[in-house]
Amino acid sequence: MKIIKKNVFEGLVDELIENDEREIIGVQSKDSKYVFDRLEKAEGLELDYDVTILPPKKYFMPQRETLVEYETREGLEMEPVNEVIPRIIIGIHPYDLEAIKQMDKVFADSPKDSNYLEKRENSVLIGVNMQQTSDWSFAGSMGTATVDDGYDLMLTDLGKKYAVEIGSSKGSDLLEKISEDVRDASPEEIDKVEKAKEEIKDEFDKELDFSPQKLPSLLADTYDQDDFWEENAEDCYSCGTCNIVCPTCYCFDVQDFSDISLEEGERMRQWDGCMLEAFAEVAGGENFREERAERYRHRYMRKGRYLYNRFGDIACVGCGRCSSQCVPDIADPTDIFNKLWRGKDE
Amino acid sequence: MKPEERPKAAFFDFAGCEGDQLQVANLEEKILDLLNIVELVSFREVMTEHSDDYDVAFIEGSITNSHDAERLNGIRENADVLVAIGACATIGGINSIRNVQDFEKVQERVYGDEREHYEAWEKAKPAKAVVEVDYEVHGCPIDREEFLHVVQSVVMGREPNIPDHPVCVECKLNENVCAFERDEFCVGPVTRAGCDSCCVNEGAICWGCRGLIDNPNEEAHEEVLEEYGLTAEEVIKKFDLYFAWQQEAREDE
Amino acid sequence: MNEEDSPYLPESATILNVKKMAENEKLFEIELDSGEALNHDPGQFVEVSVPGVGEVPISISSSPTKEGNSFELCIREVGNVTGVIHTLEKGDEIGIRGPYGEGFPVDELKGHDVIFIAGGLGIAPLRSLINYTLDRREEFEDVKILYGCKKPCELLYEDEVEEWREMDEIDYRETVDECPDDVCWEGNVGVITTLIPGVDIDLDNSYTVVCGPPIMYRFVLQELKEKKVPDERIYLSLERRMKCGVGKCGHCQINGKEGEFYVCQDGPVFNYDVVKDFEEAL
Amino acid sequence: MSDDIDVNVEYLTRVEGHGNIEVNAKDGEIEKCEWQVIEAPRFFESLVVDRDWKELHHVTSRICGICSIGHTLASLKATEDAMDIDISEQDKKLRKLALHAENMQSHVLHVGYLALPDLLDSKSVVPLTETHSEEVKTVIRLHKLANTMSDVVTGRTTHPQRLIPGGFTKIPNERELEELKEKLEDSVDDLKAVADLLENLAPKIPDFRRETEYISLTHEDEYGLYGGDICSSDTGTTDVDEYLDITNEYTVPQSTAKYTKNNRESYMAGALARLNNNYQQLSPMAKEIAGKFDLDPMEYNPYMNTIAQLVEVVHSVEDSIGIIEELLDKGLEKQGEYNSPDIEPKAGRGIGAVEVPRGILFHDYTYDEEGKCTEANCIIPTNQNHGNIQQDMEKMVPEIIGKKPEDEIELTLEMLVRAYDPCISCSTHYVDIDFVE
Ligand SMILES: Cc1cc2nc3c(=O)[nH]c(=O)nc-3n(C[C@H](O)[C@H](O)[C@H](O)COP(=O)(O)OP(=O)(O)OC[C@H]3O[C@@H](n4cnc5c(N)ncnc54)[C@H](O)[C@@H]3O)c2cc1C
Ligand code: SF4
Ligand code: SF4
Ligand code: SF4
Repeated sequence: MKIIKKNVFEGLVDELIENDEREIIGVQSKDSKYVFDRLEKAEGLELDYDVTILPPKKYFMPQRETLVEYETREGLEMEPVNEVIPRIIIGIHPYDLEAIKQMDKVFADSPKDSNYLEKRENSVLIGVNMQQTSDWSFAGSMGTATVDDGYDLMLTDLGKKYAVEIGSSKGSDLLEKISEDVRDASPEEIDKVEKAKEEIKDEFDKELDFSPQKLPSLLADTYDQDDFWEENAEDCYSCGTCNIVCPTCYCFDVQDFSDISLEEGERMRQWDGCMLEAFAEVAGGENFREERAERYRHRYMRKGRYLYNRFGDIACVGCGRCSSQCVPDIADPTDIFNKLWRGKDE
Repeated sequence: MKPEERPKAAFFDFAGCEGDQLQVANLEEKILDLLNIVELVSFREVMTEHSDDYDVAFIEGSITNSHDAERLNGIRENADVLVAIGACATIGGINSIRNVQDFEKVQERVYGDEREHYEAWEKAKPAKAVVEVDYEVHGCPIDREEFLHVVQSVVMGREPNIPDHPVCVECKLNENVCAFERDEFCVGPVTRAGCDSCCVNEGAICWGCRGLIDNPNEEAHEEVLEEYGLTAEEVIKKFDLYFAWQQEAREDE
Repeated sequence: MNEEDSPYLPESATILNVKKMAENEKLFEIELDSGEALNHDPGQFVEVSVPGVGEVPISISSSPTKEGNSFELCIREVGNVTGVIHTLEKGDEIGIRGPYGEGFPVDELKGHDVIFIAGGLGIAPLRSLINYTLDRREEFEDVKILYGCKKPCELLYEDEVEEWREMDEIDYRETVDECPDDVCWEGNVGVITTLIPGVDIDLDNSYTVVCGPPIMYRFVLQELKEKKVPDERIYLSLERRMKCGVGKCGHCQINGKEGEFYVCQDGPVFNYDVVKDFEEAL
Repeated sequence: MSDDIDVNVEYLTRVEGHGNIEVNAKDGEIEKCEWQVIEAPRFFESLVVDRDWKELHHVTSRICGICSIGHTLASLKATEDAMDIDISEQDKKLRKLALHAENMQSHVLHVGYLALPDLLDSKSVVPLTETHSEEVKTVIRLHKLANTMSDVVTGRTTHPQRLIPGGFTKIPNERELEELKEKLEDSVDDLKAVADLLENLAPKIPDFRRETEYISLTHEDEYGLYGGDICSSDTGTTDVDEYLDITNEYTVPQSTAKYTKNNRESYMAGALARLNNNYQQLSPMAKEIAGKFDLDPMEYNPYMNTIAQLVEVVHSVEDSIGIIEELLDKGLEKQGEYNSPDIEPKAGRGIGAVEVPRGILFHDYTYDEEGKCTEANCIIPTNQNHGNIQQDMEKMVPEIIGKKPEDEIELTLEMLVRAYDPCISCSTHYVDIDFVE
C-alpha cells in the first residue's frame, strides 16, 4: 500500500489530462447527482460521492455503438467497427468494480465480444473506497462494499492523503510519473484503511435479511408465486429504467441504419431492457413474456439466479441504482428479496 | 438512385403550425441528398409547382372540418403511401386540448359573436381518424433524423424503427437527472420514445408530444403523480396536453 | 480491428436461386462468396443480413450431405427483414453469420427409428435432418414423417414431398387442418395430432423430433405422452426473438423454475426431458 | 391586353398557411379584389384557458413553427409581467440572441427560398438547386447558421425547450458561444454574396408605392426587437400596455382572421416597418447594405420588405456578435443543468410584446391566484398586415389592369402577398371583441 498527498494526486490527474493521450474520465456532479464524464480539470473530480446515475459500464459497452459498417456501391462490403478510446477512469466504487468483473466474464465467454473486450483492455480503472453511501444501496449485504481486486489502482481517502493499493502494472505505471512523491504506507495507515473498509460495510440503510448465496434457491422456490409477482408488478411502467441503470444488465438490441444515399450504413447495438414490453416479442405478435409480472419476475430471476447458474455470480451488486431511479418505487431488490424470504417461512 | 426510380413525394398541410415542414427545410444541405432519393412534386410552402401524381404523401396538421377531411380523402386516393408527420397529424397535437373543453365556450372565447361563421369540428383529429395512415413521424416538432429515417425506409421498402417504449429509456441512456428527482412532473413514463429525450436533455421535462405508447400504464402513472403531490385534476391536465385524442380513442375501443 | 475478432461481422454470400414454395414462403439457395461450405449440423441456424434492414435467424433447411457447397434457407415473409429478403433475386448479395446453435444429436439418433413431426414452417429445420437420414439411409432404422399444414396450398417442398409419398423406405403421412372444397386432396384432414395415434412407435428404439408453431407443441407432446414415448426420446426445435445469435443479447432466454436457456446457444434443438419443466419453454 | 381579368389563386404557394387571392374585372371595372384568409381555426386563446402558467409558452409556441421563439418569448414576457418575475441581464441577452436567431432563420428562408425564385423566374427553389447551385448553397449555409444559433441558445431549431418563465432551463457554455461567434463572423462573405445577387436582381422588384402607417416596437438604446414601446410612423410612441388602442381589431367577411387598423385604413408591421421606424439604430454593415438598395425611411414600396429583411439579417448577425462579446467579456454566470427558477404564481394580467420576423406580436394573459390562465389574447403580426395587403391590392390593380397580361398580374399580386411574408398559419384566431381591460 502506498500513500500520496491529495494535491499530488490532483497534480497527477491534471498532468494526465494535459499530456496523456488517453481520455481521462472522472466522477463529477450533475445537478444534485453524479455522473462519470470526461474531466476537464482535476478540480472537477468528486470522489466523495454516493452513486452515479449510470455505471461506468458505458465506457466498455456504450449506450449506442456501431458494430458493422456496410457499403453497396460495388457489391456488398461489410467492415467490423470498434471505436476504442483508451481511457483512464477515476473514482469507481467497489460494487461497480465487482460488476465490471462480472461483465468481463459475460463478454469473454465464447464467442468473445471483441467490441467490449478491446475497450475494456484499453482502460485503466482507478477505484475509490466509499466514504458515503447512497440511501438505496445495500452493497454491505452483497459483499461488494469493498473489493480485493478488479482495479488497477484503488484509493482510500485518509483526510489530506490517499492510501493507494496497486492492482496491476497498468496501475503502477501511472504512479511512475510521481514516484518521488509516493511513499509506502505505515502500519498505522494500513490499519486505518482496513478499518475504514470494515466500517463502511455497516453504513448501509438497506440490507438483505439473509446471505445472498441463498438467493438462487430462494428464487427457484418462489418462481411460481404468481400472485406475488403480479401484485408487485402492478405499478410497473415497463420503462426499463431498472435495466438501463444497472451495472450488470447487458442485453442489447441491434438495428440497421442506412445513410441517406441508401448505399451505405451501419448496424448498431443499443442497450435494451428485459422490462420493455417488446423484448421477447417475435414477428406475428407472439410475445413470450407478455405480462408485466412475467417481465418483472424475469428481472429478479436474472439478478439473483440465472447469471449465477451461468457464471457463478449473483448479478446484483447492491448499488441501489434501480431502486433509486424507479419512479413508482417498485424496483428495490432488498424489498422484493426480503419479502420472498419472509414469505418462505410462512 | 436513378432519377426515374425516385418515388414522387408531396407535402400537404392542415391545421398546424407548419413547424414540421420547417424541420424539413431545416435539413439544410441534406435536402439536396433527400432530392436524390425522392422527387418533390408538391410542397405548397416552398414551391408553386404542383402535381397530383405522387407516390408518397406527407401530411402535417390536424383535421378539423369536413372540407379538410375531404381534401385528405382525395390525397389518400392519390397516394400509395401516406405518412403523417408531427403531433397534430399523428395524435391531434396541441389542437386536441380543445377536445376536452366545452366547445361552445371554446368558440365563444375565440370568435365571440361570430362563431357561426366558420365550420369547425368539436374535436381536432389526427390523420388516422379520417383515413388509413401507413407511417407516422411523431413529435412536436418532428425530429429531422427520424424523418429522414422514415423516408429512407419508405424508399427501401422496409419498416422504420419507431420505438414503442417510454421516453424514460432514452432519458436514462442520456444520463439525465429524472424530473421526479428535481421536484418536477413528467409524462415520460407513458410517452413514446424516439426523440432521444430531447426536452429533458435541455433541462426541461417530457411534455408528451410523441403521444402515449401502445400499452401505457396510465393508472400507475396517475397514482404516482398524485403521490408526488399533484391533485387528480392536475394529473388529468398533464395528460390532456397531448393525449386527449388518444385517450378518448382508446376509451371508444 | 482484426476481422476474425468480431462475432457480429457477416460473411458475404450470394443467392444462387430463389424458388417460390407457397404464398408466403420462398426457398433460397445460397453460397458463401468464399466458396467454402457452411459445415453445419442439421438443426443449426444462420443469421441472415440484409444490410440497411437487419438480421434474422433462419434454420438451415438443407442437409450437410447435400452436394456442392451451397445451402438452402426456407424463409417465410412475416415482417421487416423477411419482407425485404422476399424481394431479393438470384445474384443478389446478403450477409451470413453462423452456423450457430446446437443442432439435432445425429450420432445419438443413428441406429434408431426416427419419427419426424412437422407443423407448417416447422418442416424447414426438420428437412435438414430428414434429408440427412435419407442420404445416409443405412445408418438409421425406420424413418417416419408426419407433416401437417393449414391448407394444401401451404405445403412446402412439394417436389420432395411428392418423392416422399412414393418412397418405400420411409413412412410418410400428411394432413391439413382444412381443405377448401375446390381443392383435390388425398391426404388426411385434421390437425397434426390426429396422425399420431395411427403410428407405431417402438418405444425402446425410436426418437421423435418435433418442430412447429408454439401452439402445436402442447398438443403433440400430449399425444406422445399418451403413447408413452419417453420424454428423453423427444427432441424439439424452439424459436425465440434473437438479436445476436451468440449468447449475448439476452433476447432468446427461456426461463423456468429450474433455470434458464439461451436458445441460440443451448438450442434451438432441445431434449424435451430437459426443457419440459421450464415454464416459458412451451 | 384585356381589360377583363379573372385571377383566382387558391392556396397561395410559398407562404406559411392558407390564403387565396381573388380579383375579377370586366371592361376595366373591378368587381372583386380580395385577399382571403382561410386558415382552419385553432382556438389558441381557448386552449390556454385553465392551463398552468408553466405551460403557456409551450402551448402558444405551437401557434407558429416559424416564429415559435417569438411566440415563446412574448408568452414568457406576458407571464413574467403578470407575476412580476424578473429575469437577469444575462438571460435577457441570451433571449435577444434567440430572437435574432429566429429572425435570421425566417428572413433567410423567405428571401432565399420563397422570394428569390420569383426574381429568377423560377417557380421554386428546387430547380434553382441545379441552375444556381452555388447561390442556393450560400443561402443554405446562412439558414443553417441561424439554426445553429437557435440550437445553441434555445436547445432546438423549432419550438425551443430551454426558454421558461424566469429565464432558461439550461444555457450554452462559453465554448459554444465562442464557436458561434466565429461562425457569425465567418458568415459576412455569404451575406455580401446574397446582397450582391439581390442587387443585380433589384430591377425586377415591382415599382409600386402606397403611403401607409408603419407600426413596430422602438427602443431608445437599440434596434427594438425584444422590448420597448410601440411606435407609429404617424403618431409616435405608445406604451405596450395600450396595445389595444393601436390594434383596433375588426372582422371582414372574406377572412377567418381579424384585421387591424390604427390611424388609417390599415397599417404595416414587419421588417420594413421596423426599418422605417428605427433605421438609425441599424448596425453599420446593415446600413451599408440598405444603402445599396437606396433603402431608407420612409420607404413606401411594400415589395421592399424583402430587402428590409435582408438588411435585418445583417443587423442580427452584427448585433449577435456584439451580444456574445458582451457575455463573454463579463464571463458567463453559471446555472444548474435543470434550472427552474423559484417562482410563486400570483393573480394578475400581463402583456408581452416582441418583434418577430413578420412584425409586432402581442400576448396578453390573465391569471388567477393559482397561476391558472383565465383569459388570453394574442395578436399576431400577419393579422395586422392583412388589411394593408388588401389596401395595396386595391390601389395596385387599377394601376396595372390592361397594362400587363393576366398571368403577369397574377404573379405581381402573388409577389405582393409574398413580400409581406405572411405567416397565415398563426392567424387563426379572433379575439373576443368585448375583451375587458
Ligand atoms: C432458431 C430460429 C430459426 C428460425 N428459422 C426460420 C426459418 O427457417 N424460416 C423462417 O421463415 N423463419 C425462421 N425463424 C423465424 C425468423 O427468425 C423470424 O420470422 C424473423 O426474425 C422475422 O423477422 P422480420 O424482421 O421479418 O420481422 P419483424 O417482426 O420486423 O422483426 C424484427 C426483428 O425481431 C426479431 N424477431 C422477430 N421475430 C423473430 C422470431 N420469430 N425469431 C427470432 N427473432 C425474431 C428479429 O431480430 C427481427 O429482425 C427462425 C427463428 C429462430 C429463432
Ligand atoms: S420496475 Fe420500475 S424502473 Fe423497472 S421497468 Fe418497472 S417502473 Fe421502470
Ligand atoms: S439490480 Fe439494482 S441494485 Fe442490483 S446491481 Fe442492478 S441496479 Fe444495482
Ligand atoms: S425525466 Fe421523465 S422521461 Fe426522464 S426518466 Fe424521469 S420520468 Fe422518465
